[in-house]
Amino acid sequence: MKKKKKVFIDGAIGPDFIAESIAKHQTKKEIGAHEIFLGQVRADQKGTGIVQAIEFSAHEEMAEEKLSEIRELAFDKFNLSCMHVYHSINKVEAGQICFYVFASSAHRKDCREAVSWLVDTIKKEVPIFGKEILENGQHHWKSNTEVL
Amino acid sequence: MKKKKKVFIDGAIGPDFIAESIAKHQTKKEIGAHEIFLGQVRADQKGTGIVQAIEFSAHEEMAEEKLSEIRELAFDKFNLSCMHVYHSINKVEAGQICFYVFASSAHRKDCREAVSWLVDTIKKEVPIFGKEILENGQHHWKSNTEVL
Amino acid sequence: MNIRIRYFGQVAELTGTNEEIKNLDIGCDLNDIESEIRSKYELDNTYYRIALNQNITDNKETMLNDNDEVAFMPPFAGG
Amino acid sequence: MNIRIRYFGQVAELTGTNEEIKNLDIGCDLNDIESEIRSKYELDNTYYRIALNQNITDNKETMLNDNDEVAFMPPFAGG
Repeated sequence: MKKKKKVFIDGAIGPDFIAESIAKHQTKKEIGAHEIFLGQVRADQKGTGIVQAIEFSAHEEMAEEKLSEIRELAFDKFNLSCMHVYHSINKVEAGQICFYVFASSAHRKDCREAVSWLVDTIKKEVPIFGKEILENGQHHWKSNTEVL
Repeated sequence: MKKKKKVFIDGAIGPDFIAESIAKHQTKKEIGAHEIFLGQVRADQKGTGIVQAIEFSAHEEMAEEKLSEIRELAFDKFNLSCMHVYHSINKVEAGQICFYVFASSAHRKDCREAVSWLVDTIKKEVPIFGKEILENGQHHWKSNTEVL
Repeated sequence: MNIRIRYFGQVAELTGTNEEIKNLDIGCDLNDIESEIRSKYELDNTYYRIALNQNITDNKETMLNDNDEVAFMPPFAGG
Repeated sequence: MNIRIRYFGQVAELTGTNEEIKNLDIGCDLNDIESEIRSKYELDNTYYRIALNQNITDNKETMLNDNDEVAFMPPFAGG
């Protein structure tokens, strides 16, 4: 039975939340390197309007199961001390953070490669959906197949 | 005349400082991705003792000049919105953060590659020195030529 | 047998619902249910993949069992 | 001419000082000053590189000028 960790955060991921999770690792004195990726909602032009927010939804049970598999694979592939993944659900305004990947290791190579692999794999394999709300009241469905 | 940015921070780099610098980027709505590297002082075994802290020193003028060149090169090589580099000077305890590299871009590839290149280049080319203070009162001089 | 059908993202927008329960005859496969849903909600021009019990599958000949979950999922957009 | 000599990290520990000013004859090069410092502080088994006016150089035949800065720097350890 795999342990499921909390993944989804209601709304934007705040800088304070990130600071707290960094601070928690200061007791782990075998760690020499942390690598962090943050995804931020871009105010892109989409058709006739500009993105004002993204409303995220997900197949939550499947996403958590998939993330738990991805997490296990990452611990197998890379020599990591810690790994954390958070994604927003519901509305996140442009300029706010919706995706947070954090890995820690003794040396920088492991956490660097892990974060890069985690971000790419999660974008490709985890069932999260995004409705881009435009300023003109219209919307557009975000798709990771458009830009990789 | 190149603009020199503040690089050196007296003592450890606090999680709150990192949170503040993340928060400052939430007005930049063309940013879609932030990549962050944090170097943390490891309580390594060195000879007969365990590292308790590192006392950093630097040729500060040369380091700032070098970092300003590295920063310009990074803006040429990668398509970045922002880039920030901070390094501790003086004493940093094991478990605390001594090195902070932050890059932001529209898409993840640019900031990811930039941070990777920045961290490697700064470790190799910037005149910063580290005296590892061991718990037994002895010390050891850190060298980036030992582990790359 | 009862099959739980779930819709996500743009597909849910087109179906107007997040889920429904269908009562099907034993012996039905994924093809049967997909054809019914495609024509009911006019999904012919919509890109989606199907997950059977939370696993993406392209094998539409898979036989369905009572209480299976069939999810219609548009392109992923996490991150 | 006056040359400012600076020591860093482990080299400063061995010399017991961070910097000193040397008065040298015109025509001296980096070799001259390095030899003097190496023997004065017994640096033969110490790894360092030299920066002349904040640029690392391996060309020890470079002639020195008044007010030049010569820095003895052990391996970098940032990060």
